[in-house]
Formats: sequence, structure tokens, C-alpha cells
Amino acid sequence: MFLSITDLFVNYGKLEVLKGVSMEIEEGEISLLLGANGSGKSTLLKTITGLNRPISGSIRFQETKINGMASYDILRLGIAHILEGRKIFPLMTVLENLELGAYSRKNKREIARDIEAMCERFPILGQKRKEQSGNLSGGEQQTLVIALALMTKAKLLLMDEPSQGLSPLLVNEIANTITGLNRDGLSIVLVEHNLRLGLSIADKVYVLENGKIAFEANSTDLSGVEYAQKIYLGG
Amino acid sequence: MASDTKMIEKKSKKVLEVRKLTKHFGGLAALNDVDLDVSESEILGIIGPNGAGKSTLFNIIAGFFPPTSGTVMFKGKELTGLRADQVAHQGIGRTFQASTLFKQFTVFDNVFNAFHMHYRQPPWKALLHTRAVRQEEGTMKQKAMEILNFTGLASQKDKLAENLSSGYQKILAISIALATNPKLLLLDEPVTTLSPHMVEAVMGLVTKVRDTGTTVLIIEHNMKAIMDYCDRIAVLAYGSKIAEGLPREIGENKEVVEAYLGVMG
Amino acid sequence: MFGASRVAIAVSIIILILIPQLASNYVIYVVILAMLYAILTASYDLLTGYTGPLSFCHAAFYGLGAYTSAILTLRTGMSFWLAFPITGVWVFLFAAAVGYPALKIRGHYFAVTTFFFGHFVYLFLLNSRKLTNGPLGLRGIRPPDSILGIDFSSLNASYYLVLFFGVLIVVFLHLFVKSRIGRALVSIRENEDLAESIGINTSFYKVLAFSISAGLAGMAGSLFAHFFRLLHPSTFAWMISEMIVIMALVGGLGTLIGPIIGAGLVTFFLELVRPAPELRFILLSIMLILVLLFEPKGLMGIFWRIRGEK
Amino acid sequence: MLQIGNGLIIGSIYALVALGINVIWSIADVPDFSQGSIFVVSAYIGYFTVTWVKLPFVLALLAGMCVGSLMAFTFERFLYRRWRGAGRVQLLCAIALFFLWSNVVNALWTAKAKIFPAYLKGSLLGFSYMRLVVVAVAVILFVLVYIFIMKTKIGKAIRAASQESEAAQVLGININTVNSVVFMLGGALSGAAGVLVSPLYAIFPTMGDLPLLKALVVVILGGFGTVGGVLICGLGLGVLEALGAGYLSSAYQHGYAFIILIVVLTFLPKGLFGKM
Repeated sequence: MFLSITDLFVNYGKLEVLKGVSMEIEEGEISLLLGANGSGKSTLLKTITGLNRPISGSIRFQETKINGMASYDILRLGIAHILEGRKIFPLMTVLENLELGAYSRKNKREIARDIEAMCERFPILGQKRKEQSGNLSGGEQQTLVIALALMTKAKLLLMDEPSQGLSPLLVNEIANTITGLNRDGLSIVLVEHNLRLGLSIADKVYVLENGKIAFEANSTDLSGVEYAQKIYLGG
Repeated sequence: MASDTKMIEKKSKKVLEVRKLTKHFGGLAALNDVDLDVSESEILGIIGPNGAGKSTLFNIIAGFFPPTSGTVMFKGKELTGLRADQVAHQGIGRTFQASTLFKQFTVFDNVFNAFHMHYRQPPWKALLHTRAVRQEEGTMKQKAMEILNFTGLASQKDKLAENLSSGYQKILAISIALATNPKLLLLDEPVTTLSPHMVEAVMGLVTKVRDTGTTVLIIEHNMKAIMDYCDRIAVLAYGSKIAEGLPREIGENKEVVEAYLGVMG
Repeated sequence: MFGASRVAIAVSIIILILIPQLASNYVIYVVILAMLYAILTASYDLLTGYTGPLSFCHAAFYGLGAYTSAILTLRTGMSFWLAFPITGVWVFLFAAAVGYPALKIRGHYFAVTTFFFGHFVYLFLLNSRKLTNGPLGLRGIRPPDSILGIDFSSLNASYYLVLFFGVLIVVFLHLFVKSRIGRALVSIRENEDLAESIGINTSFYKVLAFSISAGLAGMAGSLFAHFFRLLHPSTFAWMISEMIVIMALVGGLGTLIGPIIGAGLVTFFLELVRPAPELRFILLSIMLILVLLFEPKGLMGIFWRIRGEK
Repeated sequence: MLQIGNGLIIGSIYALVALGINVIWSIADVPDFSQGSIFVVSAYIGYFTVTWVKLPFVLALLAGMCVGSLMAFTFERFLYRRWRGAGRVQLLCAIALFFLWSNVVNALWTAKAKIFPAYLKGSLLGFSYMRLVVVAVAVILFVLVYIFIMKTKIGKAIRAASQESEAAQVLGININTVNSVVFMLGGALSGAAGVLVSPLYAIFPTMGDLPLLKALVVVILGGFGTVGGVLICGLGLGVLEALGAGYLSSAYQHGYAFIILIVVLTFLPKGLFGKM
């Protein structure tokens, strides 16, 4: 199994956030993780990449137990994480940001080549490579965040609300980017409020409710409205 | 017909008037020219995607930070420029998004402490714990118990707030706000993360609060709660108000559904 | 529990009253010192323990009070009985003036600023030769004038004077923190945003706590000046502020009684290691690190743990 | 002129200590008071290297820097790290360490001032070479730190961690390593400052108090500034103090920084400069 989570419990202070999450994620798929605000989606992603420590349960990535490992070791195994809220390094240039994306890699020539490739793939980054990334627009920053994660050469990419605060036009662009990445062989776990974006590209859908996976299905099995009712309208 | 006339009647008694409210953080516009009217004794739901500016709106109304421009009027009195504690004195109570409580206090003390601004005995007498002061404190304790009875927390009164379940924590947050005896209550995500059963309980309480004559403003993502319990709904997206109306109207508004859920059809 | 603690307090006060009759002059001297420190830690607790902001300049207010009272009586011939309250009010007002801008600064910035302020006051005492006689210190401070035939130049009378005011100040602090104002302070400590939302003017109460805490330290300083009758700037250097912090933490912040016990124990401890004076502060700072490592709630934390509370 | 020169010299000492504290504060979120004691201990180490071991000044400087970074590393590894995120405890620990080491130095080497032997004779434009060396070394160290922070891989990691700690961690940056490095860097800088200043004044256990306080002021005024911002703030404070001492009153020389601090914080709560 690619990524398998078994009976995961995570507390935030005294508050129980995850109460026995179990899920299996297949290689090469886009998995959409849905759930109301505060249901623990971000916590789950952070626990996978070692930013939170679980109370109990296990997380295995390609048969390696990764819960308890440090973030940098988890990254080396091939899991990258795009945090919620467009977390770039605002006081550094676009180029420096991209270099940081490759922080855990050694081969300098390859890194330089990948940066060039990234600038070609996202021309706006190429144009603004010398600019301070904090001065980029919201959409450009989101592109940079994705490029940063790609620089890690991960096999699995966790994305936390990539569309947050972006205009509908940019949301479409993000959707195209994500499907493109997936076609190139990247597996993706996507947390997304924008159901249309999420459902149009996801293979599998998981719904997190009361600290557990309440429901999972193939994305083609239900229509968007039904999902919306499940999650937002409390159906 | 009858409900329509009631609506008109309500509109004539505006409690809160927000005019052209704008807030910039750095270069980012969190709120853009927002107008909002809230009538007496109504429950107004404010919905919108994350980052739409809902909490910013609350924080400005409650005096936690000043707007870049625009005004907020409460019962005909300008609120802009007042500190948060002064706004509370005007009769506006609020809860916070995360369960913001006095975590190390008991449930009872959480509510009892919140009576701070209702004491009338002068402070030097408070220091001497004179009989009048003790009587006053007795009254406050009684009122605190009344609130706990009203909100259904009486049985939990000796527990530490941090040991409550998340549902009870949300109710405690409302109880604290009620202790300030508000005419307008701002609730920031009062049922988020709660189970359907607790959602019913909390929203039932909110309705009960409204029935005592308090106006309620709710930010919430739980659409069922909003649709079932709010009299009217306003929708924020990207810092602007994109729609306002009865729940039925909002539920049918394509623009709203698109902006909020990204769902078509 | 409540009854037991009342009995304990009554017994300790009786012991404190009996000490001059039973113990040697050295013991009386040490207990006076401990009582002065207890006033300092108890007043420190009002700000840092009850209200929250971490302050590193309590000895500065202690020093300001001592010098103010000494200079008033030396220069103007004013009686101690007048200088004592004036000192309290003056340090209170001074602290309010400093605290108003300083308390707008949050967290670490405030702590660093207080540290700096403490050092600034020390340097002022050291360098204002005309006013404070600089590094040579002030001498010839008179004991309080006798009233009702009590001669306060005697050790025993000084002891009872310090005990009297000490008990008065601690009772005041106790009433203060148990009142609704005290509850407002604790609310601010627990959650400043929530405190504001229930109508507490947090900046006003923080300045109030800071100023009262300082004013009481100033009064302790005045007692100190007229008891020792000799002042030197180094008595009020930053290390003394840190000593107060340590005493309060050892006892347990936010409990009033904890810091008082802490003051007593640490003073006692300092006397034990008097033969090796250079070790005193070393051991003290190690004590602080141990408290931080093992029981941040201090002795009161251990006490609660034994009783199985909290 | 002479006053400005002297101000620049003492200012570069402030700036050196401030630079380390600044980087530590931005990463570990603690105003590291223990840098004050590192300053003192290193000064003594430098002194003994020159007087007992009879090594040249350059090696004394290196010895001071090594001891400084070792001390800071130890403090971080075994104390501060336990309380990451609990700023109040870290701050109390920092104060305790400062308190502890000031007294350890006092116990080991007594309060009596020691005179650091001169290692260079002669002067230029009224400034002894030893004074000029202070400024020169400070400038060199600033350039080195600038290159380290801006150009090296670990330097970039430090900047990244100070801007977005979690994002840095999921990109493979080991936050423990970053902490160790910044503390060692800070310790080395404070150590260098301690040894550099020794030949100009006497060595005594409380010699670190004022440089520490001034450095903290520089950091706060600089608002976690850039490397250049810290240098300018440090030198500026040194010059202001020297001018104040010359034209106003020397007795209150050390109070000016406090007054500037209060005024600036009242009107500009974010300090004078931008971020790193």
C-alpha cells in the first residue's frame, strides 16, 4: 500500500481532534479530503508530515512506518506538504524560494536544471525570479508554493486548500496544474473547500467528520450537490 | 403576508448599521465597502468561504481593531474608535472562533467573572468586602447560576473549562458573552466541529437567546444550522457582500452557491 | 482545607510575634530581612503572578522607595510617618507614568524593557552623586520617630514595625486579589482578548497592577531604609530583582502565599550559605533552573500535587 | 570627531552582540540574556590565553569565539530546547543562566578587575590601533555573517525558518540543526565582542551587563532587522551615546539607550528596520 493510516489519534492540547482515522491511499491517484471547518483535515496532513505527533495509531508510507519520524526524514522518503495559506518565504527572492524547495537534495546540477524547468513550466516565476516573493500576487504566490513542493521531487504531495482566497479564474488554473502533476505520476492528497475544483479532478473522496473518516467513495459515484449536502448541509 | 409585514416592521428598528466598511491589512483588502443592516431581535447569519473577511468584520464591530474606513453604528451611536471593552459596555457581547475561555477556571467562575462591568459598588468598598459588596457579589453569583441554568450548563458548573467537551465549551463561550447582558451578540462559528445533535442544542439555545430580545449575528460554516435557524443571511466573498436575503433566497442564489461551494447544479 | 490554612496562618503570625522574645538578635535581623522580601515577592506576585506580564525590575521600585524616603527625611527633616506614605504614592505614580507606555509593549519586549529599566534606575542611583551620594551611599538615615513612647531605634521595635506593615500589606493584597478587581486581573492573565470582550479595560488594569505592585515595593524600600539606616545602590541592582523573581517562582506564582513562603525559605537559605558568599547566587540561579525543569508552579505546585488537587 | 570615533568603536561591540541575539531571537523566540555571560566568560578566556598560555591575540580571539559558541550550543541543546514554544519559561531560563554565569565568573576570578595586556602599540589619527582593530574585526565579522546568512545553504535555511518555520520544516530543514547553528553563531559573535573589548577596558565579572542591554535595545530598535540594519543601529547607538556623554552629561550616558527605546517603542512599535 502506498500510504496507509491506521487508527490515528491526535490531540490538540486537551482537545481530541482525530479519533481513530484510518485510510488507504493508492499510488497515482488524486484523493480529495473533505470535511467541515475544524474537522481536522489540516491536522491530519500535518501529522502525516511529522509536524504533529499522534497519540496512537500508525502511518505507513510504502511500507515504512513514518509516524514518529522527523519532517525532514519524511520528506526524504518522498512526501511533500503544501501548508494552508500560501506559506512561502516572503522576504526571499523567487529563486531563493525554489532553491529551498530543493533543500534536501544534493545534486547541484540537477537542482539547477529543475529550477530552469520550473521557470519554463511556470513562466511567471521565470520572469520574476529575482523579485522578492512577498511582492508577488496571490495567484503567483500559489504557483510558487506548488513549484516549491515540486522541487522536492516528492512522490506524494499533500495540498491544503490551494484555492483559498483565489479568484475563480485562478482556481481553474490551479485545477489544471494539479491534474497535470498527477498525469506526470505524482500522487496527491487534496484538502479543498471548493467542491467543484475538488470533485472535477479527484479519483477518490474521503469525508472527515467527528475525527473519523465517515465516508469514502469514488468521485464518480455521487454528484457534487450530494457531496455538498453530505458535508455542508449536514445531510 | 403576515410574515412580510413583520419583516417591514423589524426593518424599521435597526440595531446595527455598518456603512462602507473597509479594512486593509498591508496591501491586502480583507473587507471592501461592506454595508450591513441588522434589525432588532433577528438572527442574521454571515456565511462565506474562508478568508472572505467574516471574522475581520466581527473584530471591527467588537472594537478589536479599527477599520481602514467606514463606520459602524449601534443603536444610533457610533462605535468606530471605541476600544473593545468600551464596545462591550455598549451592549455587544461576542464569542471567538477558537473556543476562547478562561480555561483554568471552573465553568461557574468563567461566567461569574464575566459580570465585571455590572458592579455598581465603588472599588474601595470592593476591597473592604463590605456587606453591600458581598450582597452585590451574591446577586452576581445568582445571576451567573441563572445563566448556567438558562444555557443548560448548571450540572457542569464545577468542572474546569478546559475539561469540557467541545460542545459544552461552545455553550460556555456563549454563556460568558450572555453575562455581559448584550443587546447584540456576535457568535463566531458557534457550532463548527460539533456533532449534529450538539448543533441542534447550541442553535436551540441561540434561538432562546434571541427570544429574550437579543439580536444575534452568527458566522458559521454549517449550512444546515444557518439555513434552519437564521432569519436572514448575508454572504461575504473576497471581502465584499455578494448577497443578502432570506435563507430560501440565498439557497437558490447561483452566485452564492458558486462562490461558497464552487458547485454548479 | 480552608480551616487548616487559617490555623496555619494564625500559628505563623503568633510565631512571628513571639520571635523577638525568644530568639537572638541575629535571628531577629534575618526575619526582618525575610519579611521585607516577603512584601516584595507578594507585591511582585500581584503583577507577574496574578496579572501576567513578566517583570524584571522590582528591585528598582524597592530602591526608588528606599532612596525617596531617605532623601525626604534627610533633606527636609520630614518624619518617617509622613515620608512612608508619600513614598508609596510617589513610587505608585512614577510606576504609572512608566508603565503606561511600557505595558503597551507585549511579551518578551516588555520583559526586556523592565530589565533595562531596572538597570537604568540602578545607574541613576549610582551616578546622581548630588542626590544619592552615588557609590558611597546614603548614611545617617534616622529611625522612625517614636510614637506612644515606642523607640524605633531598637531592634525589637523595628521588627514589630516591619511585621505590622508587612501583615497590613499582605492583607491588603489578599483583599485586593479576592475582590472583583483581582478577578479582572486574573481574567487578563488567562485570556486578554476574552477579558476585553467582557468589558475589562485591560490596559488600565495592567497599569494599575503594575503601579500598586511598584508602590508597595517602594514602601518596603522605605521600611528598609529606616531600619538599616544605610543605603547603597548595589542593594537594588538587577540581581536583586532576579532574586525576587526566583523567590516568587520557588514559592509558586499567582498564589500570594507561595511567594511569601518562597521569600522566607530563600532568605533562610541565603543565610545558611553565608560562609561562602560567592556561592549564594550561583545556588540561587541553579535553584531557579531546577524549579523551571521540575515544577514551574513552585512549592505550591508540589503542595497541590501531594494533596492531589489541580 | 573623537567622540564619533569612540562611539563607532563601542557601537560595533553592541552591534556584534546584537547580531547574535537578533538571529537567535528570530529563530528561537527568546531574548537570549545568556549572551551577556558568554561575553564575559569569553573575555576571561581571551585574557588567560594571552597571559597564561602566551598565545597571540588572534588566537585569543578565536579561543573566545569557540568557547562562546560551545556555551551557547550547550544552553540551547540542554535547556532552551525543552521549552520550545513556551517563551516565558525560556526567558526565565535565559535570565537564570545570565545570573548564574555572572556569579560563576565572580566566584572563579573575583570581582577585582584584570588588565588585558596591550597587543599592539601606536595610533592613527588619535585612535590606538587596538581600537581600530575592534572596528575592523567587527566589520569583517559582519561581512562574514552576511555572506553566511545570505549565500550559504544553512544560512538560507535559517532565514527560511525565521520567516515560516513549519513551511521550512516540511521542505526538509531540520529545525534542531538550525537552532544549534544560530546559537553557536550568536555565542561566537558575543565571544568575539568580549575578547575584542577586553584590551580597551578592564575585565571584570559585570562587564557584560551594559553591552548586553545595549545589544537588546539595538535588536528591538532594529525590529529583527537585516544584518545591515543591526550594524547601523548598533553603530548609531554607540555614536549617540558618545555624543550625549560629550555634550550633555556623561553620568547618564547609559540611560540614553533606555530613553530612545521607550520613545521608539511608543511611537514605532515595530522598530526602525524591516526583517531579515
